[in-house]
Amino acid sequence: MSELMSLADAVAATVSDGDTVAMEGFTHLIPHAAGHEIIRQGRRRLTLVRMTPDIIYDQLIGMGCAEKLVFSWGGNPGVGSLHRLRDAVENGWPRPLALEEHSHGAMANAYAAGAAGLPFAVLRGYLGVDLPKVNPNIRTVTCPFTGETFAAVPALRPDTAIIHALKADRAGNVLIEGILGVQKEAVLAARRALVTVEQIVEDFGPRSPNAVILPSWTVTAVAHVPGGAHPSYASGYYKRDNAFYLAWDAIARDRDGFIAWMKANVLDKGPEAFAAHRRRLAAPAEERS
Amino acid sequence: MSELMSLADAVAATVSDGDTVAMEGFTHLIPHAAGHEIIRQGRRRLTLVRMTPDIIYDQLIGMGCAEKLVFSWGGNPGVGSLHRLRDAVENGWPRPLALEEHSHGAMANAYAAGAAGLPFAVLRGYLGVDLPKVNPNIRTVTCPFTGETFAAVPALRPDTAIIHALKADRAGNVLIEGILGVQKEAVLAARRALVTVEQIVEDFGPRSPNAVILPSWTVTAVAHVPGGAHPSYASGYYKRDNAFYLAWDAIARDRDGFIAWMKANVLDKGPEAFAAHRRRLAAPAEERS
Amino acid sequence: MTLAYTATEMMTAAAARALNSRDVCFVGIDLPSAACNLARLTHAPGIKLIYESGTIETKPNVLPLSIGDGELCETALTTVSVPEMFRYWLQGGRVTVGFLGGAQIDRFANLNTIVIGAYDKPAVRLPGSGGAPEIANCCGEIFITMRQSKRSFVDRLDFITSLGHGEGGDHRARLGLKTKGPTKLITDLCVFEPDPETREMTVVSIHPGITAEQIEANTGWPVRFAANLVETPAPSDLELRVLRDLHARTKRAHGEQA
Amino acid sequence: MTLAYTATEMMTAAAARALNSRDVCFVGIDLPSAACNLARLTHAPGIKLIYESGTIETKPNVLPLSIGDGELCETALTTVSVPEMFRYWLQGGRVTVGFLGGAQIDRFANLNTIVIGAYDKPAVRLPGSGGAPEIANCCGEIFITMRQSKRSFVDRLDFITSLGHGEGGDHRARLGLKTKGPTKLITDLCVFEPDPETREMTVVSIHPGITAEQIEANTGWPVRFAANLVETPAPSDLELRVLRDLHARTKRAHGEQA
Repeated sequence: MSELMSLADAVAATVSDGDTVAMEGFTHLIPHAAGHEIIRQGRRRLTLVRMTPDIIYDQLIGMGCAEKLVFSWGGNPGVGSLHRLRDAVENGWPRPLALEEHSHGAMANAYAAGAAGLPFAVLRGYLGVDLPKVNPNIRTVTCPFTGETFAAVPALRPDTAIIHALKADRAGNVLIEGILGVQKEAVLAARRALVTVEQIVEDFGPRSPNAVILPSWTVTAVAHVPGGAHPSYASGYYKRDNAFYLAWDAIARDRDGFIAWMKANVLDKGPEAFAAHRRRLAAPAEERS
Repeated sequence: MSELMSLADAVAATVSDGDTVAMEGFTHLIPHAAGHEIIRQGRRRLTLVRMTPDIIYDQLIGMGCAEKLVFSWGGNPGVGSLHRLRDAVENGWPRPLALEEHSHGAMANAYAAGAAGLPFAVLRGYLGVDLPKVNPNIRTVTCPFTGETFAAVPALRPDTAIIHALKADRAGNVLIEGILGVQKEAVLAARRALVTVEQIVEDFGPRSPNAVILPSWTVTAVAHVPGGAHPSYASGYYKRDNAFYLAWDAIARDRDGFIAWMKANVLDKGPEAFAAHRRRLAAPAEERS
Repeated sequence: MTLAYTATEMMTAAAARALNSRDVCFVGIDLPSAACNLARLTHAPGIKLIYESGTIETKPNVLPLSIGDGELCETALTTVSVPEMFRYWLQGGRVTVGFLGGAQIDRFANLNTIVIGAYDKPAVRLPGSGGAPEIANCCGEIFITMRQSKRSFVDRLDFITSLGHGEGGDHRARLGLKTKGPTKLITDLCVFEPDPETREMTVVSIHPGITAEQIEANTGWPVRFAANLVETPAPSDLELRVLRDLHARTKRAHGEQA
Repeated sequence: MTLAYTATEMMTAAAARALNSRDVCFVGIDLPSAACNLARLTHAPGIKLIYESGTIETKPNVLPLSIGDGELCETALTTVSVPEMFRYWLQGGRVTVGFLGGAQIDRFANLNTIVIGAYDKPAVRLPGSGGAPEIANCCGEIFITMRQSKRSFVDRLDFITSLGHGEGGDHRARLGLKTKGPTKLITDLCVFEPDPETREMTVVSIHPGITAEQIEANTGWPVRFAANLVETPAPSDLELRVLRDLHARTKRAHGEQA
């Protein structure tokens, strides 16, 4: 059964040095506040897993929290490169970063396999390309009926999955809505799960009988962090901070500027800072949610 | 793009002698009206696929439409045996019925594999049991990472999938809600799909952004058949006819009684007969739908 | 005073008592459904009930007549597709207790729900396996509820539909299974549990008024009795009241079919 | 009179014209998104747009800045999970046209979006593959949109991220693929299509005011020109008005980031 905790307690309870941590959210609901807390707690030697490492992992990598990245697309969406990620890969600063690189389809299938209790995922892909030459975790299986060969990748089974969701109820159940990404699979594939939420409600109330809900017994810790996805967005709560994604390019471009920004905006701040972003970018509730 | 047709035209357009046909609906939304229409059109040599062949397939088998059954549980839920299915298997009446027998997990995974464009499904199951000894389509694959062995079954790729749903809109999209079963996977795994619906609406209107919807371009034909799931139920429209499930045991017990009932209630009737069942068993709209 | 009760009520109460609030149960209809809801309405209010139709954390007010009654969906936390149920929830290892039963059982709690006689020339064709093979493989442990008779408690199964303890001993482990398999077999006469070594199902508790002779007379193999044999406590007045109210509500909702 | 237009508008219009109302498109952001929505708002109102964030049949009123903008979900028929998107919709063979681009392309339309230089000692580390490997394998056909330069149109890729026509000829078929692969390469200068035999990308249409010399000067391999070479029709006033209105709406909605 999930426990409602402060973000600091929740991260302390679920993330340790050397853990494999998957922080998911596909453009929508990226758990930035939890990423900041991991940085404040000074975690080290993490293996970071994420389909689309963007600003959240640029920050963790630039602050030296990670030793390995498992991913399928690393960039600042619509803007350009992640300078901290590139500095780590190209120059080993602040420390070398090992890469395990897949395609989106492989990552999505690997989370689904982890959630389904299988050690591997099978997919139609990787034909005629070079990734299998540089990633020994891309192998093949043969269909026992047709003899066709398919790509196989190991299931993702992170020590901890971290996601941001719209609502949790008093019982500790979590509701995800809108762009779902791989968050449900990441939580079900992980040993421990931390969920930050925009809102705690008494009860989810009237909803689709097929609403995407993570029962409290699949979640370790829930933390109430309004605005916790900023600069990503939370459908019906606040908009994506597109200006910040653009600004990040300059902030992260050189090491000193990056460190100074992280000190002022992460190390010297707490999760409550995110509430201001939510107010600033507040969106009208969506018709359909 | 799906076309709105009469049930007779829709069945004529999607089901031919010798086809492999999957009629799905897990207790909820079983497409009985479409089954009756297939019987009226005198289809033969069908391979019938269904996780839980119950009354709908007892009728098709008893009327001689089928030469093979692919299934995982065949009975009258909560009542007992399917007498027509047993008569075909035990005595070859009205004709022999070949069985390809799986578990629920294997069937569900086989539909999902078909929907996902894979020729086989992998699952953890069938360990230490006899089904693999009598079903050559239960084989194994070895995980290329752990060396563990898993069961593999062929994907289900029916010629035609037939389901009953709550609503279609004018554009031919189909909404499924409540107990979903394997209907979405069956439709996406099939070459052709026929959907009977309780209601045609202008637009689905306000709904969850993650509502379970089959786009019109995944469906071949839509037929408006109010009550078309009877004696199964349609959430928010009418209740399950539990009395009929009990009555079926006596109706189907002997061959003559069965034939007489089928003539009076199926051969000499049309889809409009189902509307009366819907009125009789009308349920108050569900709070949450 | 203590109310009189039926053998079915004794079975149901004995099964309910084996559950607790931390359990996530994969429930079948009929007796397992009654037992799980009895537990939920008495000593295990936190128990999570899952039915294979995809309903998660359902709290039915009346017992379902089918595995997919609307009541299960309407009172559930949420309802997922059947492929997701089997992949993420059952195979994903989220279920602590699964309930099974069958037409035949052997001393190692292997079950047959497929055929009496030869598979290709059946004397009696049974419904089939449903989800039993993967339930038996994937749930943390299995509770079996069956009425005893020599016809159903047999020396040798005609067909193995779901794995219990196989040939006994470490057979499950040798097959690579980490789950416990059948830990309780609850009948109308007694409760069996697997012997720690041989894994043969052994009588550990006899229901009030039942004799060892009756049990032997209704079992198709030489029955082993545990050294520390006890009497199953009779259903309490509370258990009987709650169970009978549940059945009464169910009858009112479903009419005579219930 | 005909409006003046930019090279980007020419590329966008040329890509839009290649789409029709029966297409189901797997759309990327930027130019492909503009082209697909231009087609939807002009000659292909029935076109179905899918973004990898899970949005199905989305009809955005403004262009998304990211693959997962709220606008895409709010205007979609429905939104599914990312694993379902890749399993049932892309791998399931439901997509007729996928759009790709990259940092490098070769004459057989293989693409590189992973690294310049050696993989383990990169000169430039690029973002990675995203869904490109399976998009290139699973979509009915692929349209590629890229600006031409010797830096990006290279004789030999540093790394093959997604398969075009491989080494040419029947290479895709030999790999067991039934999909067509890249059938159009639309640049700021011209349109390439694969040669029926060799599958080498061949110039079939040159944009107004562009010369063969300019194309050769910006291509890292000896360019082949089709026998029946034509001039690409300039963007029509309608295409330009609709496209500019779309960009104007997008700017109003997103401010200067658009």
